[in-house]
This record gives sequence, structure tokens and C-alpha cells, in this order.
Amino acid sequence: MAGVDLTAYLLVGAVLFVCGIVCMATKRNGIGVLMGVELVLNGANVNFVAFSRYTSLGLDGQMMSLFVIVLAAAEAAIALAIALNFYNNHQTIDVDRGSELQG
Amino acid sequence: MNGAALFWFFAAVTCAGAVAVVVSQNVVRMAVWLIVALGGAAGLFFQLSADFVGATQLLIYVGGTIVLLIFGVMLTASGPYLRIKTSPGEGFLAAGVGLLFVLVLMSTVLTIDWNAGRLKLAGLGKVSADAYETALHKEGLSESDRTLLEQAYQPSAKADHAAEPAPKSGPAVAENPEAADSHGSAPKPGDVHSVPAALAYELNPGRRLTSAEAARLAALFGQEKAVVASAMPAQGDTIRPLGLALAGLRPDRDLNKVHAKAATTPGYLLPFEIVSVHLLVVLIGAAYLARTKRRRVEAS
Amino acid sequence: MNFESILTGVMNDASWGRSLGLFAPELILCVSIVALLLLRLVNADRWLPSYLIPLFASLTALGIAVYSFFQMHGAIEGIPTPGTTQTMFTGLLAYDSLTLFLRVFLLGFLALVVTLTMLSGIPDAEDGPDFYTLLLGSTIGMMLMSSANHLLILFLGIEMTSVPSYAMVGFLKGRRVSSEAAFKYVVYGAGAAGVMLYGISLLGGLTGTLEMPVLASRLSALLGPGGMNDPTSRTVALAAMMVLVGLAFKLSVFPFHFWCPDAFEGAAAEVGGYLSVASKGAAFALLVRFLLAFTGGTSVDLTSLNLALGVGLGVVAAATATFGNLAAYSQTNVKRLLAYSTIAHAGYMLMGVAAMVVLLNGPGGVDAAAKGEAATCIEGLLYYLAVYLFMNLGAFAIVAFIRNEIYSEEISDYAGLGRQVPLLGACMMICLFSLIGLPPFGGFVGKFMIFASLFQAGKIHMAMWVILVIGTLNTIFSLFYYLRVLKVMFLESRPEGARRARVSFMPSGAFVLLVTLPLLLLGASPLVNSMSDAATRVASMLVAAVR
Amino acid sequence: MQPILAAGTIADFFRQPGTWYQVPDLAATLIAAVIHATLLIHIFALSAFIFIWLERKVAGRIQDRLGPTRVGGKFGWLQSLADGIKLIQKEDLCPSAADGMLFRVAPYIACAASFAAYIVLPLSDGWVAVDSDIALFILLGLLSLEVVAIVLAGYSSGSKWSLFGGMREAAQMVSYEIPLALSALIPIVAAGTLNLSDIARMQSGWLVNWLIFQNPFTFIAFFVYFAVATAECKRAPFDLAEAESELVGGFHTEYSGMRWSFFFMAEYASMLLVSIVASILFLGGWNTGIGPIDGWLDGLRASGAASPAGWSFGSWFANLIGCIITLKKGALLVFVQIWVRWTLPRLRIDQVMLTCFKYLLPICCVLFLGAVAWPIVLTKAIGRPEAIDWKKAKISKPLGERAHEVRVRRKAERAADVDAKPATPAAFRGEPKADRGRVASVAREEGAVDSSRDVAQAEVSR
Repeated sequence: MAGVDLTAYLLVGAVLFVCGIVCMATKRNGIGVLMGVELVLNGANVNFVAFSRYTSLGLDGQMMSLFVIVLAAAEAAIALAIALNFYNNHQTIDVDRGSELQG
Repeated sequence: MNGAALFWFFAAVTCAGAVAVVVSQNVVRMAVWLIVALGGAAGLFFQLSADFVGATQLLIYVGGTIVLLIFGVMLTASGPYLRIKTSPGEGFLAAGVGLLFVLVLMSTVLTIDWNAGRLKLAGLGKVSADAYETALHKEGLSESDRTLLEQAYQPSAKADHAAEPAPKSGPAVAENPEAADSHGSAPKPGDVHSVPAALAYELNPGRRLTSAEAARLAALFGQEKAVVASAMPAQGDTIRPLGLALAGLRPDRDLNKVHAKAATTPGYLLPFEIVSVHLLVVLIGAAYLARTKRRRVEAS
Repeated sequence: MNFESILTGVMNDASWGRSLGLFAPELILCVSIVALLLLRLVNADRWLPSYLIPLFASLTALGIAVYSFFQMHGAIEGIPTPGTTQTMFTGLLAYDSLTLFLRVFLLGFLALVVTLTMLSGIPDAEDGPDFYTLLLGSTIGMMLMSSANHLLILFLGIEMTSVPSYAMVGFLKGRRVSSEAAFKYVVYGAGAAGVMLYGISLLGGLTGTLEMPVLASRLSALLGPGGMNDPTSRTVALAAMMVLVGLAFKLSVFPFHFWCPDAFEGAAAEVGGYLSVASKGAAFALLVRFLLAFTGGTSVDLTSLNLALGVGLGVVAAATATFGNLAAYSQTNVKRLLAYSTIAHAGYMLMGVAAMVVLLNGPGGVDAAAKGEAATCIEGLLYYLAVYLFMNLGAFAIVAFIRNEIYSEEISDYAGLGRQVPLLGACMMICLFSLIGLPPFGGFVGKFMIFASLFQAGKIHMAMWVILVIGTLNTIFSLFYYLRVLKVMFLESRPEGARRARVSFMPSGAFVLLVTLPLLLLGASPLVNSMSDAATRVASMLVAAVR
Repeated sequence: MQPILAAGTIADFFRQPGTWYQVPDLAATLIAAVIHATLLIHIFALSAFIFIWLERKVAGRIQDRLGPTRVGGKFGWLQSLADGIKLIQKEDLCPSAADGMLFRVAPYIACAASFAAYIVLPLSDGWVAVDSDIALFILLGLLSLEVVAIVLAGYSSGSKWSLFGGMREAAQMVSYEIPLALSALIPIVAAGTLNLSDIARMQSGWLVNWLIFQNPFTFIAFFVYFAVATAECKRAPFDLAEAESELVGGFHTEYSGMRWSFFFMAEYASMLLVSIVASILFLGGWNTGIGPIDGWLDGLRASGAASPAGWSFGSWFANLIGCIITLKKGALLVFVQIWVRWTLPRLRIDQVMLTCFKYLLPICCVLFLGAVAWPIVLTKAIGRPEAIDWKKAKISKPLGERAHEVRVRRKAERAADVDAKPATPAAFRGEPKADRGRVASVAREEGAVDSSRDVAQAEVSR
């Protein structure tokens, strides 16, 4: 695989990570923020799998990414349930709109 | 060549999807771009010959988690097409934050010479003069190998490490299981300190090594295995290795070493089982939150 | 060596004697989760109160944990040897004194919380099984956190702890504040976990391993003498920082504290008490383990990096304590006030951890003296945690019982309650005095130990003395807002027409008394010595394992 | 046997140095990809073409009508073509309330998802685009993407009927994926591999070798799988997403013309896909079920593999027959699906979910446990893992033995592949293809060949 080395994959991981962080920082829609989280997790996953191929991390990296995928699914399930609950109570999903807790 | 082309294709898809998620103003479109980004990442996993992870990504992430997210969007959309307006100020702020992160990552992760790191972990970050000379004057050494050796290593400039307590540096190298077990012409732990500091050779930080060069150097010092420790099958087929790794057997490492150090080779049976308990708890919690409160019979 | 013998070796590792038996308390909790689910299948939840199973499970598990704790510490007299550290499940979990200490801590606390919820009735009979499932699941995660020996378990433990606790915060789903608190908590929590995972990926990639005990030696081999000019050093620093961000979020440390007041105010007081104590304890254990994994390498570069890390942690700790105390001053809601006080206390405890890192990375290297001093830091931390369990749970329990009577959690509504329910008032006074750190109570001893270790650390780095001064000033400052609550409770009279609070002695008053009494015992009785002795043993065993 | 149609081989053909048709690496890969895609698209499109006609014909007969009779002769053969031409001519409408981009892109996603799953589907021994070790897993993963298209179509149409359809579909498909994967896992438990080619190879021989007859659990699992697969393809009686009598047309209410027909092509293609998978997992794949014939065909294939070129006309012919058999089996199952559609009434959405979670899922779990326990219990009880001693009856060999043969053969192939990798395949250099001959001979020995090194040793010792 000429020309493609670990750094190239890490670059993709970094782009995913940065996009995720920016997404989390700017989106006010709660589900939008969660999508940012998914991007960040995927950035880490790309790193893990790339490391598993190119460094002595070996299969540990792939194992880790498998667990991350599963844990992300669990987290999304709870987050969605909470978001629906929030929507039922507030009729909005805007994170900033919830303003009863402040101080 | 094909690999490179496919890599750039998938990388472009992934990055474009990720950027589009950020730029997009409509939540459902964000979800679509997220699918594109994650699908591209799955392609990258296949490229990295992690086919099981790639398929899992498709099945659970793209086919499950994202569908769940879209589901959530649809259930919570107040208007027909929910738009999130970002003010220009916020946009600039976000761009600034993003740029800052990119710069940080550029100055750290992306500038590392990973191949030199692998050599260092294999105990080849600093080699004794003896070992270096032996490698350099090996019979039948090709011209390119010689140039590589000369460029990759430089005489150790720092003299102060001789003052460092000697027994400490030994275990640090010997700790590395790969390095410790190869008794080839590798530098023995004591070597570094048995010679005067100036006569040791260390990796030249100015010369970035490619993967092939790192492997070649390791081979010249008789530690090929340590650097190419990850013997992932080139064509994927990771299901059996992964299954074995679950029990703590590591086909990507030397099988004979596994048993002797069973305690230090992590198997993933426990996380696998405990995650199932976690999923059960999470499902019960999510079901509780999502259903309407049951009213007691007496109350009505 | 053939395949079969290797397989046998691996399977032996998971056998009852080596792993499963040692994992028994966690297994009991897992089984009780399944039992809670299955009982609903046969409609047993109609006639069987749902708190029975978790109560029984936590008490059984606590019994086992206490037994094994004494077993381990009975076996060794005097100075423990490093070889006594054991691992479970192919090295994924550490089985050492800290694991056992935290097990006793968490399971004892779980039993108390289950009793509290049983008395205050916050999950009603319908929702009981759901609530206790989440509670048990979260506790399993905390126990994993406290025994993590592998970066995967670190992440897994944090996720297993947080995800059920998001749901617990939002458990009162009809209430607007509750759902809002849960929503904010989950959004920020998920983000922090993502950042932490990225840091873990970098660490794993750099060192080629995810096992925490070998991190230090691998990093030593990796780091050059270039200092921060070397991109590898910068990346290690970045990765460590990212992982610490995740932990700091769980600890609600200064820049990542914002979820804490919202979550505590929105959640039921019982859940707030649970989260404030249990997740703090587990996260501190994890933090200590993670930082110890970094310590002990031979590279000068790593040591200087660690020293900077320690001082940085100290600065963050000071900022956290100051911020928590300042913000608590203007609160009108008791739960919110306690949340800020939680933040401040996280700051104090973090000071102890910072002192430990500084002491272990001094110019003298990791010698016996440094280890002894570092052990004192951990001892202080553990003592503080033990005391904190009782004082915080006591305060939250009183808030919960009073809420059941007057349906309010505003400080102004507490006027005159001290005279109306003298028992709760007195207990509240003890808890708050202990939280301040006044002498006859347990809080004083813990705080004193931590400040003492800060003083020791100051000899290595001057900044620690500054932090010590800030910590002391904070203690004085915190006096004001805690006393304000007491002033309202005791000096103001109950307004006309306000709801009358009636809290009977049995069982609520007895429970509060049960939780508050240890504060006196841990502050001024021979128990101080035995507790501190136990903490010392745990700490010295933990530190002895550092190379 | 080298996969003759595998992308690697065609790409290698165009990569040979010194020939007039040599092209750069990337171009060779692209050409190979295009050839494969073209071949697969034919199956994809033609199946829709035929099944739409079949559906109308079967529906007509069941309802006591004739169905299409005019276009293209007596049986209305070309009815689908006429339909297609009509659909192409139709105006491509996009409602003003719709989210244009998503509305337009959704049908393509549906099509691409079900087409992509064909990548790993073997039609005959070696006739597979990507011969993956986790073929079934990838296939399920790709198939699960179709739901995204349906949800998007439902949402972006800007119509409440579509939205209802989309939501129902999302709930239904995501739920049914669980029993689908579980029921597909039951023959996997017996076979011990996820590689579809290997699974089919194991079933060569008499009918009793088919996995459906392996044990009682796989027998029940076949019917469960079929029911779940029907639901996964949103076919009646599970076609809640389009339920025309209540939701007008569900998620595709607003679609017209070609975009509308894309959804149908995707539907029919995935019907065929799950049917072929069923035939491979349970019904012997490309094997006829008659011992001597299968033996003869396998021999032909092996002779092709042993020949210098790596293939012969005989092996190609055997594979063609295999391909036809696979498709026939798939088509038969599709016919049953059509038959069911016009026989059974539609369920309500709550009944659909009830069926999934309260019946199918527990049944699958029980079957899974049973399939795992069956060989263990039998071994304890009667000393062999199968109820009938096929060896004594001189009909067949136990599955374990067949699986071992397949594994040995696969290992030898891999070893040869690794050996041949650095250079251009010998087949195109005009040299005798030592690797391939060796593979066949080693495979025949059934010895314990463990790695490429052992293969080489076996060669030397001979």
C-alpha cells in the first residue's frame, strides 16, 4: 500500500474528531450534539483500527473498537430515551431552551 | 496502488461526510451525512483488513444506532423540517475552535515518527556501539541498507545519561515482552551502559522512517518480529483471531509466549460478558424512560 | 506446546479460584439484576417489594467484600510486599487492597442508599425494579472502575457507571427539571467520554499496549530527551490530558463541573446523594490508578511531564474548590448548594491526588521515602472518601426526608425546621460541620491529612504550598454558606401556615442517626486510628507496586 | 480452487506485464470491478424483471384470473418490460413539501444497499465477488442499510402517510433483524463458519447432507428464517410500511416513475437475496442433493483447479450448473413468498411487533440453545454428534468430517494464494501452475496441513 501509512489514517481520525468537537460545540439540537459525539467516537475508532494494523497494539485495537461500537449503541439508546422524555416535557429539543436549571 | 486509491476515496468520503455533518443546518440531513461518514469509516476498516470491525460498524452503527437517531429526530421534530440556524458569530467561533484543535493535533499526533516509536519500543531507540558496528559491517550488506543505517542513527550526543542509575534503564527495555524474548544480536540491556555514552547510537530525530525502513532496520538488528508484531492477515479474515483473542489467545503475537505470560496477555471474555449485563441495564432504563407512566389502578 | 494446553491455561485463569471467586461481589450484583428482571416475568413484583433483592444482594456482597478485605490484610503484618498485588481475568482487573477497600466502600454505600430509597419511597412500587436495576448496573460499573487495570476497563467502567446514572437522573420523568437535568447530563457526559476515548486511543497507539501496569515502562522507552519539542512527548501530554478530561468530568472538576448542579437539582435527592459519593469514590480510585500507571518510568522526560501534571492537577483542584465554594454562596436550593459543595470537596480530594503525583515524581525518584509520603496522600484521600460517604449521604438523606414532608427543597422553606424536627436538625448540623471540616468531626481529620500531604509536596514544588493556602482559605470561606443553612433552620422561626414537618424516629430518624454517628466516631474516637490504619495499609500496598 | 470470477483474478489478467492489454494497476482493478458489477447487476435487474411478471401471474391465478396475457406472447412474458418503459416515460415528481435532496436520493440508497449485499453472495463454487470469511455477517450488515432509505423516503416526502410508513418500517426492520441474525446463526452453529462458500461446500452429497436435515433445530430454524426474511423484505403479510388500504402506499406514496420502481427493484432483489441465502444455509446451495451427481460436479471443478490454467471448460460448466441450481432454489423460495402474499391477510403493526418479540425471538433463542446442546448431548448419549450414523448407512459422512475437508481445502488455497502473491499468477505467465496442482493434491490427502510451510514440506516429501 504505497503512499498510505499510519499517519494518513490518523489524519482521517483527527478530522472526524475535530468535526465531532465542533459539532458538539455549535449544535443546539440535542440530537445534533449526539451526532457530534458519534463522530468523536468514530475518530477514536479509526485510530484504534489503524494502530491495530500498523503498531504492536495488534488485535487489542480491533477489540477495543468493537466494544466502543457496542457501548456507543447503548449510550445512544439511553440518550434517545432521555431526549424523547425532554421533548415530551418541554416541546423542544433545543439544549439551550432548557432554562429552568440555572445559577 | 489500488489500496492507496481506495484509501483516498474512503478517506475523502469520510471527511466530507464529517464536515457536512457540521455544516448542515437540517437535523435529518446531518444524520444522512453521518451515515456517509460512518460508512466511509467502515470502508477504511475494510482497507485496514479489519473486516469484522467494518461489518460490525455497518450492522450496528449505521444500521442500528443511526436509525435510532433518525427515529429520535422524527419523533422530536417540531416543524416539518427542523432547521437549526447558527449565527455568523457562532460559525466563526466554531471555525476557530476547530482550527485550534486541528493545529494542536497537527503539532502532536500527525508529526510523530511512529516507525521510530516502534523501533524504540523494540529496544532499538538506542543501540550500543557494538551492535551498531556489527550491523553496519555485516557481510553482504547492500548499499541502500548501509545508507539507511547511517542516516537513521547518529552517535548519541547526550553524555548525561551515563550518570543515570544503571539498573533502571535495564528493566525498561527488558519490560518490553517482544524485546526481552529475542536473544539475537539485539542490544542486551546492560550494553547501553557498559560502553561510554558517546559511543552509543540513537535514532536520528531528523530522519523520518517509513514502515519498510523501520522493518528493515529491525531485521538488520535481528529483531524483525518486534517491529512487525502486528501480523494481521492481509486479506482480513480476522474472525478467528478475534475469537481467540476473546479468550486471551493472541495469534498476532507469538503463541508460545502466551502461555508463559498468561497473566499479562489480556483476554476479553470478561468485558464481553459484562457488556451484556450493561446492555440489559441500559435497555431496561431506556424502556422505562420511553414508556408512559403506568397509572395505578387505585388512582383512577 | 500445543493449542490445547494453551487453551487450558487460559481457561484456568478464569477459573473460580483465580478470577471468578474473587469477582463474587460483582457477580452477585449481576445475578440480582437478572433476578429483578425475571421476577417481573412471573408477576412477583406485585407482592414482593422490589427493594428486597438489591438490599439482600448488596448486604451479601458487602459481607464477602469485608471478609476478603480482612483476609488480605490479616495475612500481611507490617510492611506489605509488592508481590501481593494480584490480577483477575487475564490481567484486566487488579485485585489489590484498593479494589477491596473500594468494594467495601461502594457496597456499604449501596446498602445504605437502598435503605434510604426504601424509607423515602422515591421509586414507587411500580418503578422499583427499573430503578434498582439501574442502581445495581451503575454500581457494577463503579466497581469495575475501581479495579481497572486495563484501558478498556477504564472506558468500559466509566460508561457502565455513567449511562445508567443518566437514566437515574431523569428517573422522575414527568418532572420538567428532571428531564432537563438528565438531558444536559447525557449530552455533556457522552461528549466527555468521546474525548477520553480519543486520548485512550492515542495512548494505546503510542505504547502498543492497553495494559496500565506497563504504560510507564513503555513510555520511558519511547520518550526522548527533547522535552516538549519532541512530538511524542506532546502527544503523551495531550493523550493524558484527554483521558483526564473524562475523569475530571466524572469528578465534576472545575472546567467540567457545569453538569453537576443541574443534574443534582433535577434528580431526586437520593440519586444526588448516590452520584455525589459513589461515582466520586470510584472515579478517584480510577484516577489514582491511572496516574500511578504513569509513574515509575525511568525517563527523566516522563518524570518532568508527570511533575507538571501533578502541579497542573493541584492548580485545577484549587480552582475547583474555590469555584465550588464561591458559587455555593448564592444558592437558594439545598440540593444545588450541596452540588456546589460536592464540587468543592472534589477539589479538596484532588489536592491529595496532586500531592501524590508531585511526591512520586520528585528529584529523588521513587525511593522508599517518596513512597511513604505518597502513601500518606492516598491514605488521606481514602479517609476523606470514607468520611465524605457519611456526611454527604446524611445531608442528602435529610433533604429527602424533609422533602417528603414539606414538598420543598428551597433553603427559605427550611425556616424553623431545626426546632420542629430536632433530630434531623441536629444531624444536619453535624453533617454540615463535618463538611466544613470543624475539629470534632470526621471531616476535619480527612482534610487535615490531605493538607498535611500538600505541605510535604510543597517541599518538592513550591506551588503546592500556594495550593495549600488556597485550600485553607476555602475552608474558612465555606463556613459561611453552610452556616447560612443552619441559621435558617435554627434561628428563624417557622412561618405561619407552613407545612408542619413530622419525621418519626423509626425508621427515618434512626437511619439519619445511623449515617451521622460515624462522623463523630471517625472524628473523635479510637475508630480514627483503626480507620487510618486500614487506609495506610491500602495506600502503602498500592504504592509499593510502583516500580 | 481459485475464485475464477474473483476481482483479484480479472485484475491480475489485465495487470500482466508485457501484454498488449496491460493497463495500470488502478485501471485493472476498476475494469475488474466494472465487469463484476455488470454481471451482478444482471442478476439484480433480471430477477426483478422476472419476479414482477411472476407476481402478477401468480396473483392472477390465485385470484382466478389469467394475469398478463398479451405483451410478448401467450404468457405475457414481456409485461415487465412494458411496465418498465411506461415507468421511464412517467414524469419525475417531487412534492413541494418534500426535502428535495433526500427525496431524490432515497431510492438509490435502497437499491445500492440491497445490491451491495450481493458482493459476498456465492452463486456457485468460487463464483463470488468477494469470498469473505464473514460473508454472512457482512451480508446482514449491508442488508440492514436498506431501512435507512425507507426511513428517509418516508420522512422527506413531506406527507403523513409516508411518515407513518417510514416509522413503521424502521420499527419493523430493526426489530426483525434480531431474529433474522439469530435464525441464520443456527445452521452456522452446526457448520462452524460464516463463510457462505464453505457452508455450501459442506452440503455436497446426498440430500441428508443439507443443513436443514442436520438436526431438528435447523429444520425448524429454516421456517423461522423464512418467515423473518419475508418480514425483513417487508413482504406481505408483514408489508405494514406500504399497507395501501390504510396508508395509501406508505413510504412510497409520493414517488412516481423510475424512482418508484427503484424501490421495487430493491425489494425484489432483496427477496431473491434472502432466498439464496436460505438455500445456501439450509438447502445445500449449488448442490443437487443427489450424491453421484454432486460427486461428479465436484470432480469436474477439482479437475479445473488442478489444470495448469486454473480452470477448464469442465469446471466452468460445473459451476454454471451450480449457479443455475442456486438461482432455481432461490426462485422457488421467492415463488413461495409471492404465494404467501396473495394468500394471507396483512397483520396489524402491533401484531407484527408481537410476533417478533414474543414469539420469533424466544423461538430463535430456544433453537439456538438447542442447536448448541444437540451435538453435546448426543455425544454423551450415543457417542456421536449426529442422530443417524450416516457412515454406517454408507450414504454420507458426518458433518464434522465434511467441515474438516472443506477447512483443509481452504487452508491449502490460502497457502497457495500467499505463495503466489508476490509474482504475477503463474497461470498468465504460461508456466505450469504448480500451486494449483499442489492445492488439489494436498486437499485430496486430507492430511493435517497447518500452514504454508507444511504445504511446502508435503510437496518436498513427495
